[in-house]
Formats: sequence, structure tokens, C-alpha cells
Amino acid sequence: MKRLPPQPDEWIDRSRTLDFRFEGRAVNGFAGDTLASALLAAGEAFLGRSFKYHRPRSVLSLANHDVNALMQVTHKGHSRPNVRADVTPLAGGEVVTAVNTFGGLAADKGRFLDRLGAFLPVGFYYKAFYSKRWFPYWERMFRFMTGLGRVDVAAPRVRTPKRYAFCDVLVVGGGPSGLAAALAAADAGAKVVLVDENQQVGGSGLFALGADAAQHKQMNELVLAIRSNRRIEVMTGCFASGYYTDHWVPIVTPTCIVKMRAAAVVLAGGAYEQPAVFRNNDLPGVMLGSAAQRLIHRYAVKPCERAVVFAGNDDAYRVAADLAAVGVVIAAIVDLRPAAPNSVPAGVEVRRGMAVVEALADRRGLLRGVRIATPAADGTWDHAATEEIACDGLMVSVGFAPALALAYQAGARMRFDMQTQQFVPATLPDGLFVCGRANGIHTLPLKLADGAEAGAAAAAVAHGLAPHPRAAMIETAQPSHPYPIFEHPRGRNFVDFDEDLQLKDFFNAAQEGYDNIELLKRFSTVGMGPSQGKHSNMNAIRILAKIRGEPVEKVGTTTSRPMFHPVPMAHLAGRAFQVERSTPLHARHVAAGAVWMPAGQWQRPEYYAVAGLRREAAITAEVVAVREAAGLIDVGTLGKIEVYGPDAALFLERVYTGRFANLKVGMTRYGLMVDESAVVIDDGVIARLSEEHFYFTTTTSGSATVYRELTRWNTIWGLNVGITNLTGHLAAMNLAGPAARRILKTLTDGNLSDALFPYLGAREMRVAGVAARLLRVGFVGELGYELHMAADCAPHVWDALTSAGKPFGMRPFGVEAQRLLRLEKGHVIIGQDTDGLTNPLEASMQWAVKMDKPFFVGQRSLQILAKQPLRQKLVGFVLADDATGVPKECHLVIEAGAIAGRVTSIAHSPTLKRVIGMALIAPELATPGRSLKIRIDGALEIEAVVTDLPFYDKDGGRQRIADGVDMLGEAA
Amino acid sequence: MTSGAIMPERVSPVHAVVAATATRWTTRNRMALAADFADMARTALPVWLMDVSHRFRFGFKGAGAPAWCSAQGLTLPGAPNTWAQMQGGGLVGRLAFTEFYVEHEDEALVTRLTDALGRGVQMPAGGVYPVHRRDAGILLGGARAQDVLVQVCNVNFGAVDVGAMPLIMTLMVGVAVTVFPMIEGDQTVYRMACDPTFAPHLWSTLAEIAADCGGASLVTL
Amino acid sequence: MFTEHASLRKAYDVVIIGAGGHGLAAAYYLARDHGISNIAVLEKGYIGGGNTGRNTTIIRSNYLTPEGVKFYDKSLDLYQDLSQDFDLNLFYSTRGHFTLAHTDAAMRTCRWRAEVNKHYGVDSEVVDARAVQEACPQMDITCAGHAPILGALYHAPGSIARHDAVAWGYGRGADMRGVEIHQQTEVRGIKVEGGRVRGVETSRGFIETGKVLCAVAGSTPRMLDMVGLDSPIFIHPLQAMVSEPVKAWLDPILVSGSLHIYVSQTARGELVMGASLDPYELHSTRSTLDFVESLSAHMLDMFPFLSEVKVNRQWAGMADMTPDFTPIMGKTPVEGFYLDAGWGTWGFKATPVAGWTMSHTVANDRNHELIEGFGLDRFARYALTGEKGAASVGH
Amino acid sequence: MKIMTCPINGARPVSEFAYAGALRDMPDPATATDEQWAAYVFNKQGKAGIKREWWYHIASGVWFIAERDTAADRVIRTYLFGKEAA
Repeated sequence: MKRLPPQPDEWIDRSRTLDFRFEGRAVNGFAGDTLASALLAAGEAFLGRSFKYHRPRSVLSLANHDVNALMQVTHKGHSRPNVRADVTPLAGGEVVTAVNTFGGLAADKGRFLDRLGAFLPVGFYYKAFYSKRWFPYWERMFRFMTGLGRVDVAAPRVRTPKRYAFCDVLVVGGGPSGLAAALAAADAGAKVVLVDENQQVGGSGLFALGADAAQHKQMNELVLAIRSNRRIEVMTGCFASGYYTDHWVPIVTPTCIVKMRAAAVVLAGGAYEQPAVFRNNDLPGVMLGSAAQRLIHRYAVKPCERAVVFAGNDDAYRVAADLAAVGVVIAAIVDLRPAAPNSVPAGVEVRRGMAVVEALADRRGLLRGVRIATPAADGTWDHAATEEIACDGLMVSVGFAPALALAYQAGARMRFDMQTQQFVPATLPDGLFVCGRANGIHTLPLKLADGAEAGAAAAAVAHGLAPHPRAAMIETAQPSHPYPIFEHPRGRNFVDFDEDLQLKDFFNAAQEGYDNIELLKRFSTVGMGPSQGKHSNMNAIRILAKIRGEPVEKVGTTTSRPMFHPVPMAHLAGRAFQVERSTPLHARHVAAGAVWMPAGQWQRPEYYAVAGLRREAAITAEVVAVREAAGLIDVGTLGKIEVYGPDAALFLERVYTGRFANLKVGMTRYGLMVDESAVVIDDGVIARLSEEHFYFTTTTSGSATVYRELTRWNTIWGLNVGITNLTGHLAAMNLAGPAARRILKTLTDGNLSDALFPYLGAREMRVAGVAARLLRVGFVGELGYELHMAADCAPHVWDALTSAGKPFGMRPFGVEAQRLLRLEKGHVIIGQDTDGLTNPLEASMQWAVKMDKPFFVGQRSLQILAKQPLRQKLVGFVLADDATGVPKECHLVIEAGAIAGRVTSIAHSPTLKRVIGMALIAPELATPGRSLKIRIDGALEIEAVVTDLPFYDKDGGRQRIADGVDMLGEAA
Repeated sequence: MTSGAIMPERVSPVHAVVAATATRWTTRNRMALAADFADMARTALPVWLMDVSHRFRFGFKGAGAPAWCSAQGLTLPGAPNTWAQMQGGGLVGRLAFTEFYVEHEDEALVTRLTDALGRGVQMPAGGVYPVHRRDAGILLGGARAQDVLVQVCNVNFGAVDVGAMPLIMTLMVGVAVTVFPMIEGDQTVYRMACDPTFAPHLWSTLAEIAADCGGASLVTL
Repeated sequence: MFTEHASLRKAYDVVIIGAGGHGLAAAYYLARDHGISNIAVLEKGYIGGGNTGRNTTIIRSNYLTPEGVKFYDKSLDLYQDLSQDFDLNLFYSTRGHFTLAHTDAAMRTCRWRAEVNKHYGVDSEVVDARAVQEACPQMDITCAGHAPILGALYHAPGSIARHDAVAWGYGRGADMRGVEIHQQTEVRGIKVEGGRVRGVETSRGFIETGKVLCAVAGSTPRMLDMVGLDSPIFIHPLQAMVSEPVKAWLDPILVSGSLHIYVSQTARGELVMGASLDPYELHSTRSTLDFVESLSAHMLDMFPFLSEVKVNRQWAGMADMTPDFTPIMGKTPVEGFYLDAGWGTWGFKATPVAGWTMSHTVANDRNHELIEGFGLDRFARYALTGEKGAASVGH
Repeated sequence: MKIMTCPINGARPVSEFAYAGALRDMPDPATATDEQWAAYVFNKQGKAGIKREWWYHIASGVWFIAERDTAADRVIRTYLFGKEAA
């Protein structure tokens, strides 16, 4: 092929030459070329190798389903697989090779597979190579052969500016009917977005010209009207990748996805020209008529010198006219129809009622001619009576398949229209309209009228009006031949070019019983390749209909799913937002050398790194500080909820298992929460700040869900309470340790005396000048104050405490030390010492459950469970001092060779100088003094002994330290 | 800390993320705010972000809230999800039916309201309960503010009738945000409030996109 | 391969509702091992057209509860020989399966599973981040810094297989043994008299039978309604997507709970990717955009270099979920009505063992020992299985 | 994306909401048998159909009821709990 002199509407810019490399050779094209048009213009005969047989291939459609011209494109340092040469604009400077070759396009070692063809029938791999012994080897070979392009594992992460957009009417497709629709909708006052995957609008109106000057003029005027209409936004080089619920259509642009929410959608995607099925219909030089027209009018590339046009419709004659107009000799028009149209170009031989049954290749594998014969309706033909016609180009125009994928996804019902031999919409969902070829309308004036009606109707819907009924267009043309499919004893008559499926493969599949369209698709993989059946599904349906002796409509179609064209993951991912939360003290932790651990959306300090100390040592130091002096931990991630009102106490009695009606003002109490099936889901500390005002905490992970569920319950109960979630607006920190009170004293005028602020008390006072709520709690088992204050003031308080604590040896401590401290104290962590099915009886928390209340969530289920034997029980244990190993959390408790439970928490206690832990075990083992066997990593079994909880300070004296009494260790 | 030797009592929730780029600082309502671009006209930037977390915030809710709102001499936003201007640049927003959000420069005014409702430990007035708020305040403006919004939020702000003084509670990059669109000069400015623990994520996301749109984050005083 | 039967007989010994992998497997084993071949398998669509053909084809047995481990281990056992049994290559490909842990809570769960697995002789072990990196050198184990991988549960027997072929193999095997498979045949009602199954009303007429096996995944609640039963089963869509074919680069099967990803590469070179359930009840197989958006984002956290790799297709199935992530199998309060349901997101890997145990259960009217504990009655007894424990630890 | 209409905040994409299952009437714990209670706690009436469901608008904390066809994913109407008539 070679470049033509300038064409009226050509897309190329001859003033800008772009150089690139293809298969190691230097090539150049023009700006506006696609990779394929540039390569063809440069005389490249082969663009790729086929998927299975590695046959040389070139362009088929030039319409974004030339899957045999997929390229590996290396540009600006990294490489992209499966780039579609037929539509990808030439950038200049790229290095291009065909995918799926072994040793290059020309010398591809894979080509021997073409000769093996006979031994590789459809689904051949199902019938062979499955011996257990050999399959792995065979699979490795198979995986080596398959897979098209290569992934460049050094390629960078690409983040794209994905965005939302809104319009009244979205028109998909910028051909004649789409342009008419956009214009009509805009004239009706709608804000219109018009999307076309081509680089310029106009569609077939500007390439399927048939050298018709009037059409050319009319179309250019229409395009001008669109361009100059301020209500219409035109997006070219973009495609709608799918239709999702409520007119939600992602538009894939070269750089990102635009998520379009439209009030109404017009689908004007046109139709895909379909190949005829005959031997060697995949030879380079054989292409669809529309591909030849695109080459001529868009890229000024001469498709061949001497052409045969294979006709099944009148479009073929326009193809011939366009070819002739650029100096291509028309060797013949081979028309399947006995009666050809009136307008036959002068001097062109038309062979009526005949078919191309074989394309003939020369030594280099290029088209040298065609064999034609007179076919019967079933695709058979008289092998004795054939003749050859020499040509270097064969243009096939025998039929179309509508681009209805988005309509299917929207839930449209289709019917098969006999006149046009295609599926057309029968019923469409509200606000969705289809026009043009996709609607079975093929001739230009009708397409324009059909589009205008669809556009007006869409605008009406967008404005909330009833769409006026659309007049039924009557298409008199017959654009699609019912069966352009011709058997050949030597096969190589391809139906699916992606998957290298031949006609006989379908008969074989049906023979095996895969004879409904879905099974056929799955067994043969027809339409499963990158082109998603755009050129193969329609012929597959026709073939199956013939096999089953049923009408095409009964055979039906397979379901259509996004993506319409494949979409890069980076486009879908966008910027990939990652929600992260941080407490007001985050910067303080960074400054203090925090080592972070994730906790849901939060990052929390696991511990604070100390120069010269290993992780364990640093954690131990934090534990020791809390036990012997003081420690400060950020507990701001806890949920913080406030309940006000006359019914506040009643409300808490319903949502927690414990009793709160009798909780004294100024005091706190532990609260346990279960769900309706009595599974433990959350816990916290409830403070009563006044008769009708409670303030309480939830677990870190529970904060959002607990608040949500509490408000839902009260929506049902309608109690007179106000519930507020303060989680993010308040900060919280726990100051704990024997020195806690003395440290705090230096920062507040409030009375901290044990008499006025006893253990479990709750007070409000200023700390470092900041109004704060103080809860005297003992989670870590020492004298402790949980300080809650306004988030914006928290860093100030933290700083003040940090300097006030220095003289006392106070340290900040992290989650890991807290875990250890609470374990010494025998306090449960919901979600670690319990799992998704643990109830309070199993968790040994009956003490926190008041069954004699009138009602609480989960109470009724607990009554049922109370009647049943326990399934497991949470206990404490210690390892024998001479234990030869230390188990980890979730190591199993083994009794008589059977699993009898698991370790939920375990650690070496720096305070008790031994390994302590908790375990959920079989109740019969849960007696203090009972010895347990804990299995480590499926092997060694370690002895442990069940003990009462807590391990540390059993009478809780340390939490209750009275004033003046100095229990500070030497550390102070 | 980048914000100088003496730490003011209040710290903006976005202090750390702003500090990563800020070079000039000022103090407002006992809170350090970045003052880069302070002398530059906002309108000169295609899109700009501003940390207004220094303003004082307060909320109240309950069946008696609307009446109490009027009783305090505040303009009562008539319709749910609308807001009203207050003297001295503050605003009162009506979240759904019976919850209110107040934001103001003047600490005394906010304190007066807080005290009027009682400090939590006391009995709240009939059917009105205080809502302790320390929202992060972010202002987004500039001719290309829309270009930022369409990348972070599914609400069509382009179609919002700013004149009706609506407030919009929605999700932005996964964060619950209350947005008050308002006209400043010839520009629409979006005043946003969100839970301060999400603010660093929201701010850095908005700042990244704003930068892509040729904008910058700044504080004007 | 599948005989077409012009009409239904008047009566069958057993009627199996649903010609997915499970129903066909049950038919196959009933005919092969229990001498019962007077069976009709009724399918409203086509063979294997439900979740059998919509899953991400992962096969593993590294479960958490003893019941689960023993059950799925038997399934893997049966899978080994299916290709030979069927004379059909299922592409049963053993790749090794990593359950990635990004938090210490997840590490605890991995260890829990590993220990239970080892106890029952299932090959599972906890490995550290380095081992994960060695098995998949291309991965960014910090996951873009969001969720660094701390380690994983490694399950060497983890495999993938060609899902359709499993249904076809069982179907052909059953067909060869005289079982009738009726596609495009919808069940309209189930006749129950005196607490006993009497027959089935279909779109092609009534058929008598004393035994009905219900193996219809997403349609289970509708069938249960026909016999007057309710259950904890709820239906949420489960979606998946597949990339364009690329040359083989990923060998193991990777699952990340934190990033909601599971991914493997097929023999054809496509990346098959799945994520977590849709957030609300829906009895439809529609696709959503937010699914491919978030799954792609998480994939790129783990594999940034896939930015330019294209997603080719997405699809969905209807998952029949249970509160304890364990199936509901065996006899029911309705005599002669047997249930094989509650398969949620793990039905494919159970296909052989579900058919094998259900055939035994139907033939002997007695639950097979491997499915004790999976009964519908466990909920009334609050005796849920602990499989959900795994999902909930650390939540 | 699916659009859900919050009775107070209006039409928003479903991603702004949390789904909390079907609205179910709790039997009287005092009179319900253990079997009835277990059925209430665990059973789901999982058959497709028009269901009354709890939905929550995350940004505003509004709970409401949606009547939704769970086969077609069609929202028939939404209203605040107890305001069904309105």
C-alpha cells in the first residue's frame, strides 16, 4: 500500500513527520496517523501474528477490533502490552513490535503451529495433556505460548485525574444519527455531551462516501453545526466503556475516566461491519470494505492496486466507487445477490450470485487472487465450477452487526429484524434511546431523521416531559446477507480472528453437545478475546442457528458486559484515594519516634523507638515506666459518645448488658455490648456526668458502627434522648502509673484527692488551662486518669504533661505496652480475646451482664444460651517456669490429641517475670490449676497451667492508691 | 514544630500537612496558621485552599433546638439544610430539622451560647442538647474550584443554587463533609467543615488536586 | 455429550434442581456410587451457567474450623483425579495460595488457620514477608505504603481449574450413566404433602418424586419458600473482572483481606481478579463501576506496573451467604427435601465433595458424617460454626 | 452508580449510604418461644421481592426506610421511620 495525494477530509498532518521503529526497522508516518495507517503507508504487509496458529495478519476493520494487530509499544522508557495499532495515534519516537511472536514477526517460530492446525481442533486442550504427572510440564509450555503482550514490571504507577460530570443528554457515537441526535437535543435546550471514539466526528457519513459529493457537503455542514453549538460538548478520541444503573456512563478519555451522569442517553454507536467466512479470509490484503474506506479518506492510504470487492449489500458498490476514485483497478465485484443494484460503476464487471470461497496467497503469504464459485444458501458450493481472479486487495462488504452492547447492559430487549438481518431494540429502559445503524437504520436520510427524533425524545425526558412516541422508520435497504459463510474442506475459514476459530470448530463443538449459544461461547471461547466478539458473535449465532435448524432469533445472543473496549487499570483506579485518620497528637508521636501500626483507618504508635533498644526492650521499658513511675498514651482513637435527656439512663440499660440506672453522678462503670445473637461486639467506660447526661467510650474499631447502631435503635424506640458522636472532636489520653496524680497536680487546681475524686470517678476540671473531662480508670492496672478534651487543645495538654512528667520518669507508651499491661491485669480485648461468635458467658464476663433488667439487646438470646452447656471459656494461664518454648497467639490447646482451644493473648510479663496469657478453651479444662498442653507450630507441646485472673494486683489496690501514700518505686 | 518556639494553645488539625510546605506563620485565635501567599490576592489564583480551623464552632440539637436558636437572637435558617449569615462573618447552619451548627470568629459569642446551654454536666435546657464541635474548617475558592470538586465529590455543585443558601452534607474522598457554598465578590467559595481527624487526608488530597489545577493553598488575613 | 431429552418422564427416583457443578456432581456420584440413575437434573438456564461459571476458580482447603478443613480437604482429594475420571482436562493447576496479612490481627488469624490445618494434615504454614516477596518478586509488599505485608498463610495445594469444565465433566459423566439433564426447564413449585416431598411442578409439566435435592445457590430462598421453609441465607452479588491476556508472570494465587483482592493468572494469560461482596442484597448479576474502580486501585497498590494493563470484562454472580460463612447442607424438616446451599463465595472449591456427600445423604436419607454440623437446624440451637471467627478476629 | 433518595438530603449515589438490612418486627421477648426468637435473630426471608430496608446517610447520620425491589434493584420509595404515610 502507499500514501495517496491529499484527500479532502484526511486526518493526517503532512507538515509533521513522526519517526518510530517497528520490528527493528525505522519507519515514519504523519501526525494524525494511527500506528497501523503509518505502517501500511510505509508498505508493511504484516502487522501481527494470530493468537493460536501464529498466522501473519494485517488490518481487518480499522475500527478498534483488529486484535491481530496488537503491539508492544515502548515509549519514554516503559513498555505497554496489547496496544491496538488500528486506532492508537502515532506519537513519534515509540519502539513497536508485534505481540505474541517468538523471534520477531517475520521469523516467528510459532508459525509451525499453523501446520499443526489439524491436531489442534476446538477445545483440543480439554482432551489431552491431563495426566497428573505430565500436566505441569505441558501447562508451563502452554502458558509460555499464550498471553499476547508482555507486562513491563518496571513500569511506574500511573495516577489519573478521574472526575465526575453531569449532562442532560449523553450521545454515544458521532456518526450521522448521533450528530443529528445531539443537534436536536441541543435545539430543545438540553446540555449535550457527544462522545465518539474516533479522533474526529462524522463516522461513516464521512468515510462511506461512495464518491458522493453531495453527502460529503451535507455531512461537513452537519459537523460544523455541531462544532458551533454552545450547548454541545464534543469528546472525540473517547469511548463509553459501559452502561451502569441510572444512566451512569464512564467515558474513557486518553488520560482518565469521566464518570458521566446523564438524565437521558442516546446510543448511536452504529454497526460493526462483519467479515465473510471463507478459506484464508484472514490473509493480509483481505479487509472489510469500511476498512478500505477509512484508509482512503482518513489516512490517505491506497489499500491496494487491483481490488476485488466481495458484495452482500449496496455499501459494497460505494466501496468500489471510493477505490476507483483513488485509482484502484476494480477487477470485479463479486455479488452474493443474484440481482445487483441499478447503479453499477461503468466498466466494472459484476459477478452476480457468486461468492469468494477462497483467498489465494503467493509465496510470501500475500493475497494474489481469489477463487469464486456459485454458492447454495447453506454455504456449500460446486467445487468443480470455480474460477480465479487476480488481485492484491479483497474488500468485503457483506453485512453489519449493531453496536448494542450498552443497550444490552441497560436491560434492553432485542428482536431480530428480517429486513436488515440484525438485532434491533424491541423495548428500551426509560431515558435510553437507540438510533441509526444500531437501530436498524442504514441509509443516510433515514439515519438523520432517526437521530433527530431520538435526540428530541431524550431532551424531553431530560426536562421531565413524556417522550413523544417515535415514528417507526422503514428501512428498505438490505445491508446484511443472511449467511455469508462458506465451508471449505481445508478449513482456515475463520469466524473469530481473536481466537483463531474456524467454521468446523463450531460444528465440532455442537457435536459435543455445546449447542446453545452460552455453552458454545464458553467451550469454543468465541467472542471471549480482546475484541469481545465484535466481528465474530453474529456469524457464530448464524452458524449455530443453521446447526440447530432454528431461526437466529431463537438462538439469541450472549449477555454483554463491560468493558466495551478494554480499559487500563490506571484509568479505573484514578488517584486511588486512601482514607486515613490521625489523632491531634499525631505530630507529637512522630517527634517522639513512634513506630506505627495500622488500626483500621488509623495509624497508632505500636511503641516509641529508643536509640540502642530493640523492639521488645523498648516495649518493656514502657511497661516498667507505667508500673513504677508513669506513662502517657494517646487513646484518642476510642469512640466517644454523649447521651443527654430524661431517658438517657433507660437508653443505656437497653444497649449495654450492665446496669446504669443506679450509676451515681460523677462515677463511671464498665459497659459490655452484645448483638441480638448475644455475640460480644464492643465495650467501653460509661460516665454519668449528670442525672440526664452520660459520656462513654467505645472500642477504636467500634466507634462509627456503634454510634450508627445506637441511633438506629433509638429511631425505633423513640426515647427522649440526644445522642452525639464526639469521636473526632475530642482527644483523649491516659495518664497512668503511681506518679500519675502527682504529675497531674502540677497542672490543675482541681481536687484530685481520693475522697473527692475516687477510683472510677469522673470529674471536669482545667488541665494546663484546658477544660477537660477526667475519668479515673484502671485499664492498665495502675492509678490512672483518662483525660478527654477539645481536639485542638490536646497537643498543648500533651506537651504540658510531657514536661510535667519528666521529673517523675514518665514515658509515652504505645499500643503494644498497653496490651501487655492490660494482660497482666486480665482485661479482655474485644476481637482478640473474643471472636465473631463469642458470647459473654464464654468470655467469663457474666459479672458485666444483668439478666434481671426488663430488656437489653441480646438478652433473650442470652437466656437461650444460658440453658445450654458452654462451648468454650476464656481463662488465664501461666507457662511453667521451665517451659522450653513460648507459644504465640492462636497456637492451639491440645487435649487427648484433639483441638481443645486456642491462645488468644500471650506475652512475657516484665512485672511478673514469667509468660502469662489468656485462652479460649473447652469448659471442662477451665478450672484453675488444670494443666494445658499448648502446641507450637504444629510440633512441640508446651505445658501451661490455668490460673485465676488477674495476674497482677488481684485486689486492685494500685488503682485505688489513696492520697499521700507513696507507692513509687525507686525509679522516682 | 515549624510553628515557632512557643506553641499556641490551639493547633489546627491540618497543621502538620500545611507545615510540610508552609514557610511563613501567623497566629489567629491562639492558633498558628500558615501565612504564605497572605499578601497575594486570592482571585489571582485559579484555585486556592485556606485553613479556617481557627474559627470557633459549636452545635446544638433536639426538639427544642429551633426555638432555642431564635431565643438566642440567632437568625433561624427556615428550611432544613440551609444556613444563615451572622453578624461579624459567622454562620448558623441547620443540619436536617433539629440540629444546628454555629461557626464564628468571635470566641465570646460562641462561649456565650455554650454557657447558655450549660456546660454539659448541668441539665440541658428543655429538649436542647449541646454538640461539642471542633471541626476542621477549609475554604476552597477560585475560578477552577469546580475542577477540584468534580474530582473529589459526586454532588453536582455546578447545579447548586447558591442564592438559596443551601448547605450540603456529602462525602468527599470518603470523608463526611458539610459544605456551605457562598458568593464572595464574583466567585463562588466553598466553606467546608469536617471531623478534624479526617482533615489531614482531605486537605492533602484537595491540595494535590488544586496544585494540578494550577492552584495553591494559602491563608489570607 | 449432553443428550437432549424431548420430554420429562412421569416420575423419577430423585430430582435435582440446578445443573451447576454441585447438582451435576451429586447426580454423577448417585449414579456412579449409589446405583441410582433414574434422576432428572432440572436447570432453568444452561449447564454451569450460574455461579459455577462465574467464580474465580480458586481451590483450597486452608479453612479455620475442623469441620471446614476436613470437608474441603476431601474436596481437594477428589479434584486430583477428576481429569482422568472425566477424560477431560480441567486444567487443574496447583499454584500455591497466599493469604496475605497486613496487620498483626490478620497474622494471628493466619497462624490460627495454619495450626488447625496442620492438625488435620493439611499443608499450610505461616510465612514472613520475605517469603512472600520471593514467591512474587514483582509485588510491592508495602502496598504503596498503605498496608505493608507482614506475612502470609501459605497453602501449597492451592489451585485453580477451568470452572466450566468441572460442570461439563460431571454432566457428561452423569449423562453417560443415564441421568437426564433438562436445560431450559424451570421449577415452578414443589409439592409437599404431610411434611413429605411428592413431586415438582416445572415449566414443562409436573413430575413425581420422593426426593428433591436443591442445589441452586442464589435461588435457594425461592426454593425454600416453595416448601415453606425460611433460612438465614441472604443474597448479595459477588463480582469479578478479567484482564486482557498477557504473557505469564504471576504463578501463585494471592488473596488480601485488607485490600479486598484475590488474583491469579489463567493458562490463557488473563488475570482473574475478585473482591469482596457487594454491600447490599440484590438478586441480579448486574455489574457496577465502583467495583472495577476500587479493585483496580487496590491491584495497583500491590502491582503498580499493571497501570497500563487493561481490564477486558467484568461480571457478577449471586452469592448465597450464611451468618457463619459455612454452607447449609443435608436433610431438612421437610422429608425428602435435601439442601445444598449457603455457598457464599466458596462453592466452586467444594463442588466434588458437596456432590459426593449429598449423593450419600440422598441415597441413604442420612447426613454424611462430613456434613454433620452444616445442618439448617444449627441456627435454632445457636450452634453456629466458627468459620466466621476468622473473619472477625481483629475486627 | 445507583441513586438512592434520602428523605432529607435528596438523591445521592448509593456510595453515600450504608445498608442495614431489612426492617423486621421484633417478637415480644417475654412471650416468644426460643424457636421464634432464634428465627427472628437468624432467618432472613431471603427471597427476592419488594422489601422495607434500613438505609443510613453517612454524611448526615439520617436513618430512613427504603422500599426496594431486590430483584430489579428499583427503589419504590423512601421515608423516615414511622413517617410512612407522609
